[in-house]
Amino acid sequence: MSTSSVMRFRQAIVAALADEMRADSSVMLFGEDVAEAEGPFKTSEGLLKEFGPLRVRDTPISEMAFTGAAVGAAIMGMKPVVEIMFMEFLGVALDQLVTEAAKMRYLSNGVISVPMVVRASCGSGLGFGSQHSQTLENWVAATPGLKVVCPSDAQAAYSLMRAAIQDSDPVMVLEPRILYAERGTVDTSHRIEIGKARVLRVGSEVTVVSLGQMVNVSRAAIELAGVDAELIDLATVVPWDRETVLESVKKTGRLIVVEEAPQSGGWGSEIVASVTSNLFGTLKGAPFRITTPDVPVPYSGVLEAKFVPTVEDVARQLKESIASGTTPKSWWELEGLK
Amino acid sequence: MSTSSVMRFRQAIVAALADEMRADSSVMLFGEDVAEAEGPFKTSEGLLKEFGPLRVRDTPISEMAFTGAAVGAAIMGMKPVVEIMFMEFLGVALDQLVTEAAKMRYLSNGVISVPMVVRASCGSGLGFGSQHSQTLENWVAATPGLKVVCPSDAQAAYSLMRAAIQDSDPVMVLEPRILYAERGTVDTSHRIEIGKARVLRVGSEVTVVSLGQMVNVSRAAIELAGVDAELIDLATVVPWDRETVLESVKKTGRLIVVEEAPQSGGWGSEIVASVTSNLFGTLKGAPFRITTPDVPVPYSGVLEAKFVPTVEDVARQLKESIASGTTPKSWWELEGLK
Amino acid sequence: MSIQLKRREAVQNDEVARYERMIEIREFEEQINGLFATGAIRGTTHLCLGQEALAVGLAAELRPSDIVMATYRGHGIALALGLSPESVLGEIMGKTIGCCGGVGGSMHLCDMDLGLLPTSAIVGGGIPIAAGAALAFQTQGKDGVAVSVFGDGASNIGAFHEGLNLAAIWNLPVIFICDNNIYGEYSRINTTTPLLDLHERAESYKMPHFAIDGMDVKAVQKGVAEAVNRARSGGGPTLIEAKTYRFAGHSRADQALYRPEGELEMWQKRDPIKVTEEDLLSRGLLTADRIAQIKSDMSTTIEGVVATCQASGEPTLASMFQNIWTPKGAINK
Amino acid sequence: MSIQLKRREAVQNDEVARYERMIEIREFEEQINGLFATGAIRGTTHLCLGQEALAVGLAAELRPSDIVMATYRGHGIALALGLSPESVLGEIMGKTIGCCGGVGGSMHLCDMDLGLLPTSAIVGGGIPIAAGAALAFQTQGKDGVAVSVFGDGASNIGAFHEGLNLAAIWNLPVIFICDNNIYGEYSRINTTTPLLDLHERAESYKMPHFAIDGMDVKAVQKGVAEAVNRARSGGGPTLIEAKTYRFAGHSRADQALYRPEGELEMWQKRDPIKVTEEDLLSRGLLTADRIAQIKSDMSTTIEGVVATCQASGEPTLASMFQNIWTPKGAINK
Ligand SMILES: Cc1ncc(C[n+]2csc(CCOP(=O)(O)OP(=O)(O)O)c2C)c(N)n1
Ligand SMILES: Cc1ncc(C[n+]2csc(CCOP(=O)(O)OP(=O)(O)O)c2C)c(N)n1
Ligand SMILES: [Mg+2]
Ligand SMILES: [Mg+2]
Repeated sequence: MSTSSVMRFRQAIVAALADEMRADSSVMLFGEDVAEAEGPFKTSEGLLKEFGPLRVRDTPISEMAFTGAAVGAAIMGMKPVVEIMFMEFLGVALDQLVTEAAKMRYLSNGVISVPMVVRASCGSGLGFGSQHSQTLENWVAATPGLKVVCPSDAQAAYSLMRAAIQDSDPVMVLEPRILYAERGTVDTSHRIEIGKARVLRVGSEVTVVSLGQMVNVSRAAIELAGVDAELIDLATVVPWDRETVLESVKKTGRLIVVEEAPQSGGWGSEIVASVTSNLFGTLKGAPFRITTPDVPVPYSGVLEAKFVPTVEDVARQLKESIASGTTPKSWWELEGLK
Repeated sequence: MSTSSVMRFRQAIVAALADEMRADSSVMLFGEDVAEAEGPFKTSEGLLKEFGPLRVRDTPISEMAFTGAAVGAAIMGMKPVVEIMFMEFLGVALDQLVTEAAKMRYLSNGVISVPMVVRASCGSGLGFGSQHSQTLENWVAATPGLKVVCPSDAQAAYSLMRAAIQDSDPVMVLEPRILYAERGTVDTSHRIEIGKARVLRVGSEVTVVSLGQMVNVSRAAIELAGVDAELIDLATVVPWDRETVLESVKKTGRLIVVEEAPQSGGWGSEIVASVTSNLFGTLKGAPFRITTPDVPVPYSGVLEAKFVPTVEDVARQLKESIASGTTPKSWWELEGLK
Repeated sequence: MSIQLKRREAVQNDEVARYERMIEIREFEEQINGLFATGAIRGTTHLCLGQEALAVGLAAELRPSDIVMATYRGHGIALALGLSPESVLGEIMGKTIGCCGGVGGSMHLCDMDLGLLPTSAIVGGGIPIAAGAALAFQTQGKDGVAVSVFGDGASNIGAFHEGLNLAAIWNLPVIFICDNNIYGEYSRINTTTPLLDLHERAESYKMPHFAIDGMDVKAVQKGVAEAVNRARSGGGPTLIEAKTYRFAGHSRADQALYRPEGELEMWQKRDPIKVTEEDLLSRGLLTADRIAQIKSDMSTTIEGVVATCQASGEPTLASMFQNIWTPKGAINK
Repeated sequence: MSIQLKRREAVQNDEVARYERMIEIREFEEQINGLFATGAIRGTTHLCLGQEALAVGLAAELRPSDIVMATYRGHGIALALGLSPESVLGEIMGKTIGCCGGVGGSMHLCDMDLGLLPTSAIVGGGIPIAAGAALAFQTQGKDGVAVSVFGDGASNIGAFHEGLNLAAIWNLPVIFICDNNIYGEYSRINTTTPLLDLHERAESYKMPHFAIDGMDVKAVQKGVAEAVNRARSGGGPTLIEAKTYRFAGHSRADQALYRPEGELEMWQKRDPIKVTEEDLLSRGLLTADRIAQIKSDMSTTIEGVVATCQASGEPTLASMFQNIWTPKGAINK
């Protein structure tokens, strides 16, 4: 049965959690204020009430302990979902995810699986300042044994969350905080496989690969620029969908990655590097990334609005690059900053 | 006065620490077993004796506490050097480096500097298994406010350590553990600036960019392949030396990054992506990376020897790529693995 | 002497000034909510309503050369230490007049001249940093004292445990102040740890410890003074638990509906401002008229501060790119 | 029943078998040093010489369906739980016969049929994981018990603090065993924390706690049994501090020259093997002849194990690429 309805991104997360918890009694949720308070971002509304205090738990402020507890519980047959309120807080718990969870299967000769999910809100745009606004995919990216996904709309939030919970391996779900309030249509029967990118717009002139909150920006920029771009929401950062991206770039001959990550080394570097290595001879123009500048996320609203790639700036770079075949200057280079 | 002598990589570190401690009474060292025991890898031999227990201290097993203590001490006028015995242990302390230290200057309107150094041994090759053998540059790489260096020989170990201590900002020094015992000539008057790559071999056919223990492998591979390669030891991962690398690739038209990092997303992705974006039109062949496979570091000696790029395999890929202009297959693709 | 340092001296020297500063903080925090409504403040902010005595009592016992590492709930401490209301509110509003030029925000207040490190938005993150500041004092042979202020919730995080143990084994001149307002976000303390008298955790490190009445500025001063004396004279660290209460919610959106009935009202009976008023009245240091005057003056002052901050400029794009790296030769002025 | 489960049953049911297992561990660990010299073992390894009683006493009181999370110093616990010496030594030698097929190594031993999670090489890393295993038991309504074994040094790391508090507030069926052998690497406990009786740290979480004589297998059993009973019957966690001593250095290279004179000799007087021998002799369960026989038999056995492991194959390149992701539908068999 397919049911479509309009809901907010955060409600899609609630719905996915609830549907998985109904379907599988081993699914449980814990984290700071996820139970009684129903989540600092209201991403667990109604769950304590429906599933009770054994399966929906508030934790102390102890990210290391509860992330580690998820590892142990997952090994022993549960499917724990834990919430890291802001991605930065993984900085006090990273060990459990990267050095323990991701290696358990390897270190047990294939006997153990760790079907846990770590959810974390991330990204900028809401005035939370430099310690609460980063995207930190790099912390978890190059980790064999760990999967990383990042939804860009309510549908992806729903479908990727379900896929993450159903997955037998540890999965990190990055939730762009600024999207929580966005509405979208969610078809609960629609599945998105982990490792599959979403082609959101078919086009012939250039392939735009994007992720998270940058997907909307990219879409609007493509409209504004009036170019016939193919828009790909990468959706899964690890393992990313080489096939879909390569096929698209084979067709368009051009690649632009639009990302909310520092210019020096975000996830998009890997996409650009890999595509170039593979399709070098067939490219029509320089592949490049549109990123944030190499600065901490500023608090001021004026600055933060400019910090992430804007629709106007992405549109400019789209047009310029198609016209010239070379990499356009960033806005801060144009402004002579840095 | 220039003094050259042959010493081991780890002795070069000791020498650099000692010379800085003599030159500047605000330099201090702490970490697990660095004082009485003179360092688990003997990288602080003689320092307690010479500089006393106020400046050279053993810590409890508390990476978060002592890394954070370095932040506070650095702000208040000391120049602390802390040792993270194995890079993985930063997984329990990353917060202090990335989210606190790197942002202090920004968050104090430029009043505060944090002249601290975090040393960490890293990498594979010694049979320490999957939780003690990783290179994890990504954890610290895309962090505005933080510098990251990685010496590849005794000279670099000496010079980069001095530069790191003298630097007014937080610097992470990645020490390839397998190099500790290697000997090299150290000229104590030789300076290596942070942010400057080292051109170790001048060549015209291809630019090979490498780091850490892969530098020796690359050098030997270039010999074996008999190609006229320019060998660049990147030395600083953040901020990496765009100028030197771009100049070299402009000349050779080809770029190969040889790195000890997973295929999906090591520091080399950033090099390949950035060079391609900038020099697209001038490249003669596909730029690409030679990496480790996307697997946890295996313990078995037989497997570990094959895990990091070998001289033979790098030589093969060098020759193939120059001949074909395309990206050669990795050894595991050739063997039909994965 | 700067205005800021004069403001600091006032709370160090004069108990009426301390009372006035508490009023200032109260008035300041109450303005914040209104400013959210108008959209003048974005992001989030954490008020210290009801916890004014802790901020002021602490500032009274420290020298400007001592170091305080506080948290996102730091407006009161910043004001108590002497930062001007303009520099605090300006920062909260993201304006150039702010202590961080508007790039830091409400959770990151700083003034090194007054000994305030950039407040940390990471729970427990400041604990090891304060220990490190104390380490610098100790190594340099200075008699400075470092203070780390954090919440009850923070006492459950690893950095607390590691930081206290490190301070204990190194005998560092640092004071750990656990501001136990019974809540960490929306969770009451009894749901997150079985131990309610958090100062007892110091036993794990053989560290001196005690609880103080955080609603009484004099009790705060007395407790802090004891710990400061110990630290300054080489006696090492102390864990102080200040029993306080958060009169507002955790952060701006929070209505604090999770509080048991009557709890707020019970604590409001011990409102730190009331406690001090009664004391000063009873000792004839204030009159009811003077109190009314102070309050209405302060109200006017803070309204002026709001106006000043509203008139202050937005940061330039260039300021986003500044202060990431230290210019050569410009270290720790 | 598998040979491994029989080996486990033996230590559960028979005190002479427990003695024999202690001899096995002793003999096994002593072989390791020799194998390093020949180059048959690379990397590092952490012996548990002197700590055999803790391993065996623990295994005796647990069911195979209970869960143990131990550390890099895990050979003895693995053998005590029932892993075959071949699977342990094979792993240490990186051979296919090893419990992890040779890709794990000395610090990562595992056998889920016997309740041994992959031992962790991160100090304190296993503590929250054990709490999580207990969380699974609790949520599933099972009466399983999880055990975390870690060192004195580990009690200074954040994960210890967080893990114990979480277990306490959730009343989890988990036992925390702090193997206090007085050293963390080359540092004596008194240089890294002011508290020497580490079990007292449980007070910070209102958790039951006590110390046991870790050199006496019967004392270990008694203590573990008490905690197991509490956990299994819903009484929640316990912190046990086992007072032990590490007869060898921290890891292979370490000569342990930092030990105060006479300390080793003092503890050797309470060598767990001697303690048990005396007990069993005094109670007529063993004779001097039988002891000599057991020891010489074990020596032969372990020599055979070495030969078997040496003859075992090296892992194939393909095995490096296996067991990273779970094949579809193959979860937690
Ligand atoms: C490591 C970390 N985890 C979680 C948070 C989110 N968070 C911010 S404030 C807070 C509550 C802290 O409570 P407490 O320590 O009692 O301080 P209070 O807010 O009551 O002053 C939480 C959970 C954080 N900032 N950092
Ligand atoms: C987080 C972390 N820090 C440091 C280390 C390095 N290390 C390995 S064992 C060890 C000593 C641990 O001492 P203790 O907990 O007493 O256990 P023991 O070795 O005595 O059994 C240290 C510091 C580590 N593995 N993990
Ligand atoms: Mg609180
Ligand atoms: Mg120990």
